[in-house]
Amino acid sequence: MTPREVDPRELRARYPDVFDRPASARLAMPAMIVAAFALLIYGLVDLDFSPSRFFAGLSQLGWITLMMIPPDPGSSLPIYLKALGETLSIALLGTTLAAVFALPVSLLAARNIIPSQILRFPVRRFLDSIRGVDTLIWALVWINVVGLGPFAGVLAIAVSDFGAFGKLFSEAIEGADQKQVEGIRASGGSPLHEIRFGLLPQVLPVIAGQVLYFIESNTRSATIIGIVGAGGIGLQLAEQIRVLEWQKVSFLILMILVAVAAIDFISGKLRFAIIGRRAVA
Amino acid sequence: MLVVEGLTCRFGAKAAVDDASFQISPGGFVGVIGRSGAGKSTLLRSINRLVTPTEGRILFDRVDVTALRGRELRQWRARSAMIFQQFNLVGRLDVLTNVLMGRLATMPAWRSLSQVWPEQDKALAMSALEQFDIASLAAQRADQLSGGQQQRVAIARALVQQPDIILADEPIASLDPRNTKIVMDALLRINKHFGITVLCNLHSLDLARSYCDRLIGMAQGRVVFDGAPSALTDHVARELYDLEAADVMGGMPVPVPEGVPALGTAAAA
Amino acid sequence: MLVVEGLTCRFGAKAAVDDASFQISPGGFVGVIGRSGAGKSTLLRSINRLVTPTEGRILFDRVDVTALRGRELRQWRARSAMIFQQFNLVGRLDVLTNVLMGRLATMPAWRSLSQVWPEQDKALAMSALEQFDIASLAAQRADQLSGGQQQRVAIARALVQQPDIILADEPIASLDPRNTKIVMDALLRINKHFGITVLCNLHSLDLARSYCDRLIGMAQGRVVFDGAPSALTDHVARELYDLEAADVMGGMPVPVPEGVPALGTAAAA
Amino acid sequence: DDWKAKYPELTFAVVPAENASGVTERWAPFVSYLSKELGVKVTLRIANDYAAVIEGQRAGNIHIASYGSASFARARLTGVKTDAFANDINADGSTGYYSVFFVKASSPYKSVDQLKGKNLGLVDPNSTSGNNVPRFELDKMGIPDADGYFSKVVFTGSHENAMLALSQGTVDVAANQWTSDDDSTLAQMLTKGMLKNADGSAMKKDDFRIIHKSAPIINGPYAYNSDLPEDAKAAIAKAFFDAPAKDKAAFDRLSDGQKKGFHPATTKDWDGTIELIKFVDALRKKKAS
Amino acid sequence: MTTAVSILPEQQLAVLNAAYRRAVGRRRLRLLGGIAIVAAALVLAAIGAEVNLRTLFTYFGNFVSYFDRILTLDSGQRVWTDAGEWLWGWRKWLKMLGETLLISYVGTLIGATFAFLLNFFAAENTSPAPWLRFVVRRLLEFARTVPGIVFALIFVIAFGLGPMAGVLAIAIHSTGALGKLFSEIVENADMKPVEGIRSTGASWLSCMRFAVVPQVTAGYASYALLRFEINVREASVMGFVGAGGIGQELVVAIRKFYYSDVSAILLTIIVTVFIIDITTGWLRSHLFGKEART
Ligand SMILES: Nc1ncnc2c1ncn2[C@@H]1O[C@H](COP(=O)(O)OP(=O)(O)OP(=O)(O)O)[C@@H](O)[C@H]1O
Ligand SMILES: Nc1ncnc2c1ncn2[C@@H]1O[C@H](COP(=O)(O)OP(=O)(O)OP(=O)(O)O)[C@@H](O)[C@H]1O
Ligand SMILES: [Mg+2]
Ligand SMILES: [Mg+2]
Repeated sequence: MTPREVDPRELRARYPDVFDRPASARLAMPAMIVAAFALLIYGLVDLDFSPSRFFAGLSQLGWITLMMIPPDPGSSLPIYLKALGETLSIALLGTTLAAVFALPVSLLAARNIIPSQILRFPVRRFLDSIRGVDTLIWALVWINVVGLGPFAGVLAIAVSDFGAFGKLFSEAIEGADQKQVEGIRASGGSPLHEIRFGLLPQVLPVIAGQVLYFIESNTRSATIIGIVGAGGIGLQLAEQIRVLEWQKVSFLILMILVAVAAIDFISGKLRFAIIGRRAVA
Repeated sequence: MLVVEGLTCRFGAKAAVDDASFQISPGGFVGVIGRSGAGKSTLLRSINRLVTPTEGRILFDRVDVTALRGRELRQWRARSAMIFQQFNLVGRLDVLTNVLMGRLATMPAWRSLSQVWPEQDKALAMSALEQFDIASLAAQRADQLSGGQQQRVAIARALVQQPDIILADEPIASLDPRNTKIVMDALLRINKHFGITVLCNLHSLDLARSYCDRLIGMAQGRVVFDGAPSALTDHVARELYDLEAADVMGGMPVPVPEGVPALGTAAAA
Repeated sequence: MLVVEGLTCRFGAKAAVDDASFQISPGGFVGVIGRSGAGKSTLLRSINRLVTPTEGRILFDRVDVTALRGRELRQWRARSAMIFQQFNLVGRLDVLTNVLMGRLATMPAWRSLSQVWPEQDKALAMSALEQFDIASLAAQRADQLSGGQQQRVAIARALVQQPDIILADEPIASLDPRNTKIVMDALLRINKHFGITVLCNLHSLDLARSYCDRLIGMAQGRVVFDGAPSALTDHVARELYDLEAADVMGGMPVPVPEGVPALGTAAAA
Repeated sequence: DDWKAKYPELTFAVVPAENASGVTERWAPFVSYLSKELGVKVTLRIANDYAAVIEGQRAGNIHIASYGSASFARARLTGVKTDAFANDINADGSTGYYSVFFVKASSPYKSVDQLKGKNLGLVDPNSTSGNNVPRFELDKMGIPDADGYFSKVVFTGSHENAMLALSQGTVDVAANQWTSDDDSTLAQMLTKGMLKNADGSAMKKDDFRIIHKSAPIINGPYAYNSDLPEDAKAAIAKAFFDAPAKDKAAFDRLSDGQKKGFHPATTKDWDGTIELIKFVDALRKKKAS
Repeated sequence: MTTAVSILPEQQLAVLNAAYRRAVGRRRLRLLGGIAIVAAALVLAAIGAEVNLRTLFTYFGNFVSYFDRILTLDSGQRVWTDAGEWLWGWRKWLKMLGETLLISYVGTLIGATFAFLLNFFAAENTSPAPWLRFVVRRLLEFARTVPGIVFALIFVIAFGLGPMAGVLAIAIHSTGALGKLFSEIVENADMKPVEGIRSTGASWLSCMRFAVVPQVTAGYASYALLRFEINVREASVMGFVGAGGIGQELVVAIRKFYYSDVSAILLTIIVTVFIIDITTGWLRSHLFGKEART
C-alpha cells in the first residue's frame, strides 16, 4: 500500500506515458493560457491602459458617488413606480414569448437530439443571425408592423431573446445526463417522451434561471423599451443621467436594484424547488 | 426465441463485445457472468438496441431486431425491458411516475405527455412497488432514495412494461439479502409462470447457479462458456475469473483467512 | 478508538440514524448490516462528517470529531477515508487524477491546483491502481469505465489517503467475484498489517461473517445487534431482515426453488 | 367632421429633448389639451430614438411628430410623407440655436485657423450641433477635410463629454450646442459643478471662450402625416397655435415657461437643413475612398 | 398478454393511492397555484403592453418592409447585384470590427475572471457562509444594475476620455452578469463528486477545482462567449466614451438611414457571431470530451 512496496522506477518503466507525458500534452494548457493573457496584455496596451492614469484617477472615483447621496426621487416617485411596473410587464411578456418559441427550436439545435451536423447547422446559423441583428433593428421592424408602443417592445424583445434562448437552451440540453434519457428510451418511450420525461426535468432549473435572468436584464436595460416609445424605467433613468440629476439617478438605480433582488430571490426559490434541496458544502 | 449472431460492438478500437453468438429459447432464465469489463453490460444494451452493434445480427421470434427503426424499434424496446446497473431513473420525477415510464409505449402520446395516466396503469405500478416494499415511497423524488430503494424502483419499472424478455444488468448489486431474494424470486416467478425470457448479468456465481437454467460466460468481449450451471466446472470458472478455483466455486463464504494475504497473491493471481 | 455516542441524524421528520451508540477499538474490522434504508450509509457519512449529526457525539482517539472545524475537520476527513456506494468520482477527470484526489490533504495548495503532482504520489496512485488491475485505464475518463472499474478507482482513492480508519459503503456491490476477493483481501490486509480500522457496510452476510471481527446490525436507524459474527443467530438475522431464517443464513446459495415462489410469500413476509 | 370618423385616434410622437427632464410630465397636459381641442383621442408616445419616429411615420401609424431639424430632414430625404407646420419660439423670440467651438479661456487660440494640428472634440456622428454643423462650418471656412487638418478628431460620445474632454485638456477645441449664455450644455454643467480645475475647484463660465458660432440652426419642426385630410391638418395646426392662449398652463409646462409659443412654418423652411444633410452624406463615402 | 405483476386487491390499492395522492396533491396544488399566478401576470402584462393581435396580423406583411429597404442599394437594385457598391466600406468596417473585438475581448476576459472568482461564493451549494453569499450576490446585482453609462461617466471623469473607461465599464457589467449565470451553473452541478473529494480531507479550494470546475467549464465557456458576442454588439457604452467601434457605426447607419450600409455592417456582425458560435461548439465538445458513457 505504501510506495515502499512498489519500486517507482519499475512502475515508471511500465507506464511511461503516465509519468513522462509528452511535452505537447503537458504544455498545451499552459500555452493556451499564456496566449490568452498575451492577447489581453496587447489589448490593454493598444487600448491606452496606463496604470499611472488608473491610479491618478482612483482618487476622483468617489466624486459622482458623493453627488448621488442621498438618493431622492423628488416628486416623481409615483411616475417611477408606474414606469417600473410597465417595464416589468413588457419584459415578462416578451421574455416568456421568446422562451416559448425558443424551446422547440433549441431542441433542433442540440447535438444529443439531432446528431446530424447537416441538420443542426442551418438551425444554429438561423439563431446566430437573429442574435446578430441588433435589437434596435428589431424594434424598427416591429414599429412598421404594430406601430410605436409597448407591443412593439414586447415583440422586439421576444425576437432578439429568442436567438439567445435558442442557443442557451440547446447548450443546456447538450449538458444533460444521458442515463436518464436512456432509461426512458429502454422502456420504449418515443423521442417526445425522452424529451418530456428524460430531458426536461433535468434542464428545467437551468431554463428557469435563464428566463428569469433575461426578465431581469430586460427590466434593467433601457434600449428597446425606450426606443419603441413605451416609456418604462429605463427611459426615466436615461433621462436623469442625461440631465445629470444624480440623486434621482441613484434613487432609480436603488429601485431597479430592489426589483432585481426580488427577481433573484424568486429565481432562487424556483430553481431550488426544481433542483431539490441538497447537502450544502 | 432470441438469436444473437456474430454480435460485435466497438468503441473506437476496443471491441467491448466481440463476435458473440448464442440462442435463447423462450422461457429461458440465462445468466451472463464474467469479469468486470468483460462486455456484459454492452451485450445487454445492444440487445435492447441502446447501443447499435458494429457487426452481427440479433433476431427475436425471427424478426431482425438490428434492422428495426422508429415505431417498431420502440415497440421492441418496450418488449425487452432493461434493468440498468446504475438504475437510470429520472431523479427529479417521483417514484410512481418513474415506474409509469414503463407504460409509455402502451398509451397514446397525449395521455402520457399530459400525465393523465390510466387508472389500471397506476394500479399496476403501485402493485409493482408494493411487491418490492416501497409503495410508501411512491410520492418521493427518485434522487432522494437510498441505493437499494432506487434499484427496486428500476426493477418495478421494467416489470410494468410486461415484457417478453427481461434484460437485467446486475439487478441485485445494491440490494440486501431480503431484497435480493425478493427480486430474484420475482424474476424467477415471472419467468416460470409467464414464460418470459430473462437474461441477467450476475456477479454472484452462487446466485447464478441457484436461479439460472443456463449460463453464458464472457471474457474480453467473447463468449467463452455456454452451458448448464452444472457444466461450469472449476476449471472453466478459473479461466473465466482468472482466480483460484476455490475462491470462486466455494461461493462467497471464503474460509476465514488465517494469515493475512500478501499483496502479491491477489495482484499477480 | 472510535466512540459513537447517541448519534442521531434527521432529514426533516425522518431519523435516518436514531440514537446509535457503539465503540470500535483500533484495528477492528467491523461490518454494518441491515436492510435497505436502515441508515447504514448515513451512519458512515456522519462519521466522516459529510452529514452533520443532529444529536450525539463521535470521538476518535479522544478527539471530539463532531466539534471539529476548518483545517482540523479536513485532517479528520483525510484520516477517515470514505468509499461511496455510488463511487462519487469526478466523471470528467481521468482515473489517475481521481485517485490522486486522495493525496490532496497532504500537499500545498499550489501543487494540487497547478496539477504538478509529486512523483511519489503518482507512484503510489499507480501502484494502487495496479493492485486492482486497472492501471492500464489510468488515462481514461472516469465516466467511461464500467461499473466495477469505477468502484475499484474509488477504492484506490481511499487507500492512497493512507487513512487511520476506512469507511466503506458497500465497496463490492458492483464487483465480480475475483475483484470482490481482491478488494476484501486488500481491506483485510491493511487492517491486519497496519492496524487500520475498517468499518464496512455489507449486504452479503456470508462476506460479513468471513471477513469481519464484529457485526453491527441496524434497523430503521437503530442499532439492533452488536456482537461477534457467531452471535448472529438465526433469530437475530430473521429480525434484522424480516425474512425466513434459512434464506438469510444459508447464505446466498438458495436451494434451487422447486415450485415457483408465489408472490405472496415474498411480499407479505 | 368625417376625418374624425376615419381617425378616431391620433398618435403624437415625441423624442425627449437633450437637456430637459420629465418628458412625460411635460407633455401630458398638452396632449390632453390637444385631445380636447381636436375632439379625438390623442396618444402620446415618447420614443428614445428618432429612427423609431421616422419609421413610425413612414408606416403611417404616427400622425403628429415632434422632430429635431436634422431628423426631419432625414425623414424627408428617405421619403417619409410628412409636412412641417410649426416650430418653437425661444424666450428671446428667436427660432433657432447655434453650434459653437469652445476653447479654454487660458489657451491662446482665438480662431479656428490657429488650431491646425491640434485636437478637435466632436460629440457623436449623429449630432447636428456636435458633428454635422461643425463639419459644414469647417468646410465653409475652407477646411473640407477636418480629419486631415486637425491632428486628431475624436467623438466624445455626448455634449457633456466634449466639455469634460476640453476641461481635462484631452482636446484643444470642442464643438457644442449653445442657445444663449444661460441655455447651453456648458451652463448646465457649471450649475451642477461637473467641471473642475486640476486643483479641484469648480470652473466658471469665464474659463471658456467661444471662438466660432455657426449660422443659426432652425429649431426642429412639428410635423403631421401628409396623408391626413386637409381639415384634420388645419385643425391640428390651429390647436397648436392657440395653445399659449387657450391653455397657458399646459403650454408653459412644456418648457417651464422658457418658450414663447409656436411659430408657423412650412417644410421649405428646412431646405437649408436638407442641404446640410446632403453635404454630410456626401462626406460618408469620400472619407473612405 | 403477459402479466409480470399481479394487481393488488382493490382495498389495499385504494389506501396506497390515497397516500400517494395526498403527498402529490399538495405539490400539485402549489404547482397549479404557481401556474395560475404566472398566467394572471401574463394576462395583466398583455393588457399593459397593449397587445393587439389584430394589428399584428393585419399588418404582418410590413414585417419585411425594413429588410426590403436595407437590402436595396441607392440605385434601387438588390445589394448583392453590386457587391462593390454594397460593401464599399469593408476596409473601414473590418478595422472597426477588429478594434471592437479587441475591446470586447479585454472587457469580457476581465469580467469573466472576476465572475469566476466570485461565483463560487454566490452559489448556494458551494458558498462557505450564508452572509458571504448574500454580500456577493448583492455586489453582483449592483455591478449589473448600475447602467454602463453611469460607470463610463464616472470613469471618464476619473481616468479621462478613451477606451479604458469603456472597457472598465464593460468589465464591471460582465462581472455582474456572468457572476450570476456562473453561480447558477454551479448550483445545478452534481454534488456527489464534491462529496467524494471532500471526504478525502481536501480543502474548499480543492473541492471547487477538482469536483466543480470540471463539471461547469463547458457551461462557463458558453455563457462567456455569449457575453463576448453581446459586448461586440454593445454600442452605447463604447460610443459614449468615444470608442464606438462597429456597434456605433451600425447605429449611425441606422439613424442616418444609410440602408445598404446597415445590411453590410449587419453582415460582418452576423459572420462574427457565426464564428463565435462555431467556436463555442468546438470548445464545448472539447471540454465535454468524448460523450460520456451512458
Ligand atoms: N461508451 C463507451 N466508450 C468507451 N468505452 C466503453 C464504453 N462503454 C463501454 N466501454 C468499455 O467496454 C468494456 C466493456 O464494458 P461493459 O460495461 O460492457 O463491462 P461489464 O462487463 O458490464 O463490466 P462490469 O461488471 O464492471 O459492469 C469496458 O472496458 C469499458 O471501459
Ligand atoms: N438527503 C436525504 N434527504 C432525505 N432523506 C434521506 C436523505 N438521505 C437519506 N435519506 C433517507 O434516510 C434513510 C436511510 O438512508 P441510507 O442511505 O442511510 O440507507 P442505507 O441503509 O444505506 O440503504 P441501502 O442499503 O439501500 O443503501 C432512507 O429512508 C433514505 O430515504
Ligand atoms: Mg456492467
Ligand atoms: Mg446505502
